[in-house]
Amino acid sequence: MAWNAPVPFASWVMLSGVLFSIGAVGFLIRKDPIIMFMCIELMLNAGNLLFIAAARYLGIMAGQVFVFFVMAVAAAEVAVGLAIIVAIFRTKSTIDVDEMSGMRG
Amino acid sequence: MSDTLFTWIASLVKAVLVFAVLMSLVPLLIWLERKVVAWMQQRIGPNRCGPFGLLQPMADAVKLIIKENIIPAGVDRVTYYLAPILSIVPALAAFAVVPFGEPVTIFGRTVALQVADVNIGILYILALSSLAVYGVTLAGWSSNNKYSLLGALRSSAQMISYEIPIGLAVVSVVLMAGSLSLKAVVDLQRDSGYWLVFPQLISFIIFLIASNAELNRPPFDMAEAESELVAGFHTEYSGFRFAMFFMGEYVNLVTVSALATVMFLGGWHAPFGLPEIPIVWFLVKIFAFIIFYMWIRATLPRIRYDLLMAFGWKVLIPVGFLNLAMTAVVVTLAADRAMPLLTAVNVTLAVVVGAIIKIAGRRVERRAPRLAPVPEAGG
Amino acid sequence: MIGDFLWLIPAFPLAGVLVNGLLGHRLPRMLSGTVACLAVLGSAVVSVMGLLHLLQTPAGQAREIHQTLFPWISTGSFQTSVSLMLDPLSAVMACVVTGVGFLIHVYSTGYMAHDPRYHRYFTYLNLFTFAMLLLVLADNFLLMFVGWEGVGLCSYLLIGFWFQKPSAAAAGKKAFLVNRVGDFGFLLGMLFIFAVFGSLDYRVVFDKVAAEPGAITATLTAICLLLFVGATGKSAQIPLYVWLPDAMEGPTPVSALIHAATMVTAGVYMVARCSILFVNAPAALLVIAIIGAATALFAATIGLVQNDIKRVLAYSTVSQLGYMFMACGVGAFAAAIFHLMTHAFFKALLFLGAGSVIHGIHEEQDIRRMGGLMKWMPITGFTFWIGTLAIAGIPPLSGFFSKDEIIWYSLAGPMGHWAFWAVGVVTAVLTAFYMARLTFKTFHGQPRMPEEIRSKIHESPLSMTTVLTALAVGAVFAGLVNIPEAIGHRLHLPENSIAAFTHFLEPSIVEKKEAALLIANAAGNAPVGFVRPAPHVDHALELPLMGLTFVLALLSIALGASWYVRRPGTATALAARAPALYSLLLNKYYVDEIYSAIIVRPGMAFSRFLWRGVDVLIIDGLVNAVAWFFGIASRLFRVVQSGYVRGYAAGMLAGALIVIWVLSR
Amino acid sequence: MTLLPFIALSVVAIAFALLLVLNRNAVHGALCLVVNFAAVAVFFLMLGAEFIAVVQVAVYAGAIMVLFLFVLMLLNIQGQEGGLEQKPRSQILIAAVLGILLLAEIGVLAPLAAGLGGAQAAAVPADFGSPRLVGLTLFRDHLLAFEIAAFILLAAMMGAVVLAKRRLA
Repeated sequence: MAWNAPVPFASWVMLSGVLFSIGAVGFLIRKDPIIMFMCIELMLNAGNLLFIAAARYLGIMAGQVFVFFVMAVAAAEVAVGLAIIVAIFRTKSTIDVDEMSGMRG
Repeated sequence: MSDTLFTWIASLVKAVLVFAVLMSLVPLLIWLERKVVAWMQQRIGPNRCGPFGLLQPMADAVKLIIKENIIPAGVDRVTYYLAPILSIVPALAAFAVVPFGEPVTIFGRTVALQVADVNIGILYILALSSLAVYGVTLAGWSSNNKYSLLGALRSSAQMISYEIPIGLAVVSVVLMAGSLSLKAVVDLQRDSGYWLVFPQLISFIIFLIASNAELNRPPFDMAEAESELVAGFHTEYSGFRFAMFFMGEYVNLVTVSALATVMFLGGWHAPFGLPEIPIVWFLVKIFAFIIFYMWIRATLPRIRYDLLMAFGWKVLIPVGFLNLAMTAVVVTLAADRAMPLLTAVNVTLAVVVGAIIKIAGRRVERRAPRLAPVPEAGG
Repeated sequence: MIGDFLWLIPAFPLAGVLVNGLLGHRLPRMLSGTVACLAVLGSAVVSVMGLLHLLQTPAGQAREIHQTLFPWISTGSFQTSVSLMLDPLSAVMACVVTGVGFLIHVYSTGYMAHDPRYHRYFTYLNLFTFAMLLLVLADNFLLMFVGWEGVGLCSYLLIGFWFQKPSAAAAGKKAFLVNRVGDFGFLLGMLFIFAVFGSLDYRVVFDKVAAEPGAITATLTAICLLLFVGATGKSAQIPLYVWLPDAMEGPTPVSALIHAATMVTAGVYMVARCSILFVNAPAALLVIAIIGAATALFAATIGLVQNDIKRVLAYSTVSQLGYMFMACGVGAFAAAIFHLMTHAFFKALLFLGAGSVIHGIHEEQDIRRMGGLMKWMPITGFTFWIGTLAIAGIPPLSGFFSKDEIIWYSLAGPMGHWAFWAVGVVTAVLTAFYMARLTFKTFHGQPRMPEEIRSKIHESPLSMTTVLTALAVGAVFAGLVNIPEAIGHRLHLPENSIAAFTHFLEPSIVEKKEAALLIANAAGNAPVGFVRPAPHVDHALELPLMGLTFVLALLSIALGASWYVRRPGTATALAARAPALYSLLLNKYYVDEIYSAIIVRPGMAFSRFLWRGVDVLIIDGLVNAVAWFFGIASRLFRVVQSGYVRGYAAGMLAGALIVIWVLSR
Repeated sequence: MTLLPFIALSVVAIAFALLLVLNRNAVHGALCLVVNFAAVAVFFLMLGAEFIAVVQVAVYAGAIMVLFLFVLMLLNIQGQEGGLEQKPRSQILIAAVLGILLLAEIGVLAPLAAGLGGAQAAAVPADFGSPRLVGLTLFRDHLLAFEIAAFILLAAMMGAVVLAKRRLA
């Protein structure tokens, strides 16, 4: 395979899948909610990458617009999520997720 | 020589040239700032080293480079090393899309006087300016010093906040130009005969204020407020790393001035029908801006932090949105007459607001009892 | 070219709203009032320019200016733009709204001078003007609806302007709710129009109807009736008129502007605007005529015995609006608009006069405690008399021409009938009488107010009296634009000055001969057979009938003079002789009580049933049952619910893996 | 879009993603993620999505990650967590099994994606991915979704303000 051969679509799927898997596993093994949050962002990004790749390979703009929306929702999610983490830290003085297992604060 | 190769070489040459010019501007600007501020404060400024003290920055540079590089205990090494670099790179990279002259012909080929004319130039600059915050933030955090951390926190909140008004101001300009390319903005100003500072006066003022905050310059230099935070985010830095923060700051100053010139003052074109001289006019305008920023620094006292945030969110952003809405309406409804219409509206508004501020200020003065004179601070 | 500046008409008041609304509390009073007045003056000037432009357009050319500002909604088959239209009808309306509106703004600067929320008042007033102009100038139903809702909102805000008074707050709420009922009808009508015609643009809809008259009578009748429901709400017709008398809780200039001169005429304007729809649905026209006539008579009788100066005028407004709808109903749309215009002048005059009286004798509104005010307030009294004579139909004041045109067409119009004529005449007589009663009791006879007030009574400031004078001039001369043919021909006036107003309106409104034809055509297809062709009435009758109304009106004024000035006890004695009738009228036929009994109370009872019976027993019971079930179930599943986020995440990922595996097979 | 830069960048992206997961220090983790995002932005450029690429840098790297850093500094928690923590060892086991399964599934399914009709890049106009085209698609075909996104952002903003208010504690 030549180094300047075009990239097949399957490679993009693989790359995106690997990134997603790393994010997912990271979410499962870390205890710091902020890092777990970053893992979610990583997974979202993997999804975005697949969207963009599909948009390019199918020649449809919609994929890029979807990514736009994913970013908007991610921004919203981060804002609220971090605010929640800050609030929890204020009441519990810890942000270990395993400590946050009660149903009430 | 093939076209591709030529383009590559031209780009490389341009990039190196721009880098060299920017880097050599820094000592000049440091000297200029010290001189200008000194004059404004009725002092003389550096005058020992070389003619008019011109060699003073050189001496300072040598001093900084040969000084011992202190790394305090307990710093986070990777980020501590990375921070100065991160503060200078975005500033340099942003300059890549700033056009500084009409395309010229070399060896029968047209070369744009711009490192890269990408059609999303303005967005690119916004993206890079949003990266600039990392330098300050990481420097503050990695130093393991509470003053540095406070400075970094202040600075990251401030820079995120003030990016929004900048974006709003820039988007208004983009609306007028109908393109995200900076070259198109300059062309628009040439073709219409209007410098955008008039139809976009509000944007211009917002840009001036907010960019001052983005640059972390007085009166918005909360990140390094000496009287409160020792020296803020770079308290623990010394030697060449310290110098890099300085360089980043001044390169940023040039970039912002260049951006303001391109977007609002007609870029490299001559005013009032004066003869066009390549690049010279561009430099003149940039220096006008730079000296203006220095003037602000010499004149205005530092503002309180909560007031700074309140001003950004409660004044600049709403006004920016209103201006954006107005521009959008005018551009949509009367595209061909947008320039004169917006000019009329903006200039009228400026006069009215100016008058109101004048009158209100006088009234406040009359009402408020005179405060006892504050004792002079030392130094 | 005026067509490019059409947007200025609504833009001026909007700018006023922005200035006063955003900066008003910082501006000095003088400035905020001046800004509001100038804004309306600006749009008045542009409106008049537009009107002049239309007048100068030769008869052959289209007297219509369109300006599309921007596309508004464009989704699939539904396209609407924000676009304005100036044709004779909307030009007349715009001039009335901005002209009378400007005078009332000026008056308000005096009347509201001491109000603490001065700038907010002017914000609302300008917002109202903006919404009304949008309503009038819109060239599609949707934009009109925006204006329609806008005036409703402003009406609510202004009626409840003194919200610290519970009665004012309640009146505002009532107006809003009653209007909502009407608006719902209008909205349904609009949806129907879109469903049938696939568009909401006037041009498209009207052209489609005009292209094949009589093609879709049944649906059209439904549409027209629904639109009319909207009109009854906004224009205070039976059965939705109840809010208007209560609306007098607002500041008096508001009553004059909104509840006499402009907003309440929106319904009439809308019916006239859609005249082409209505003439193709004669059954709907008949309903309008009947309701209009009934409202006119009904409200006039209530007006006979009310004692609150503004309330009398309010019922008079309802009655006059009834006249206008009767005119629409019999097919004389131009006459309705003509009366709308003259009415705007004299009713605004009367209301502002009443405001001046209230202002002058320190917030007294009961005419039983007035009397003899002519001595103290000569300008107010004089102009009030002009208004009274105008509304009573005394020639050559404006009311005479417009009212007699309606009465004549109620007999001779395409849908005319002697019953309508009789109602018209009786109402005219009643109108003359109660107005005479009001005027005599207020300005003549013995002063009946307490001694200590007498010394403080004063004529109103210049800003108010000037406006009264200006409106009085209008009330005197406005009728001359439409001299009826019977008089015109008798006096040998030049041909182009006779019925000029009607001819001017012809491009916007179905002309009456054509209307007669269309109605007859539609009646042939009508599912219900009660519509008959226009009656044949001899034109020679017109002058004698006019004379009859005039003489009767004069007589009732004289009767008023004798009852309330010469022998002040007569009326009381009369009331004592028929106490049942008197209290029936005084209590406005107990309509509010009836509504309360048949709509509000059952509604409350039904709600209580829903609450106690359905909600508490059935729904809550179900919910509790479900909760009980899950209580049991959760005891089983509690093991899984560990509270460890990462455990859940692992479960989610495992589930996702299974789903992907299943889907990919 | 050739294989060499693709593989080089892929290595960078994957390496920094792994660093994020395995790193002890949250701030370093955030920086790794920024590098990962930058790599993805370059991927976007390679895929002709220049507008999205710039937005990726401005929004993710410039705003979201700065927010993360801000919160990390604000809380400034040190050494509470120790990288791959020991406590529930079973959790790591489960994660490893699930991760491997996920990778396996993707590995099996990815080649099938070629069958979807997009094995090779489609021919696209020169302005594919330009701000103009993104804007047109956004405001013409997805206007409603755009408005809803605006509402979501507004709601999130208000939620964040309410949550972060000191009174809550």
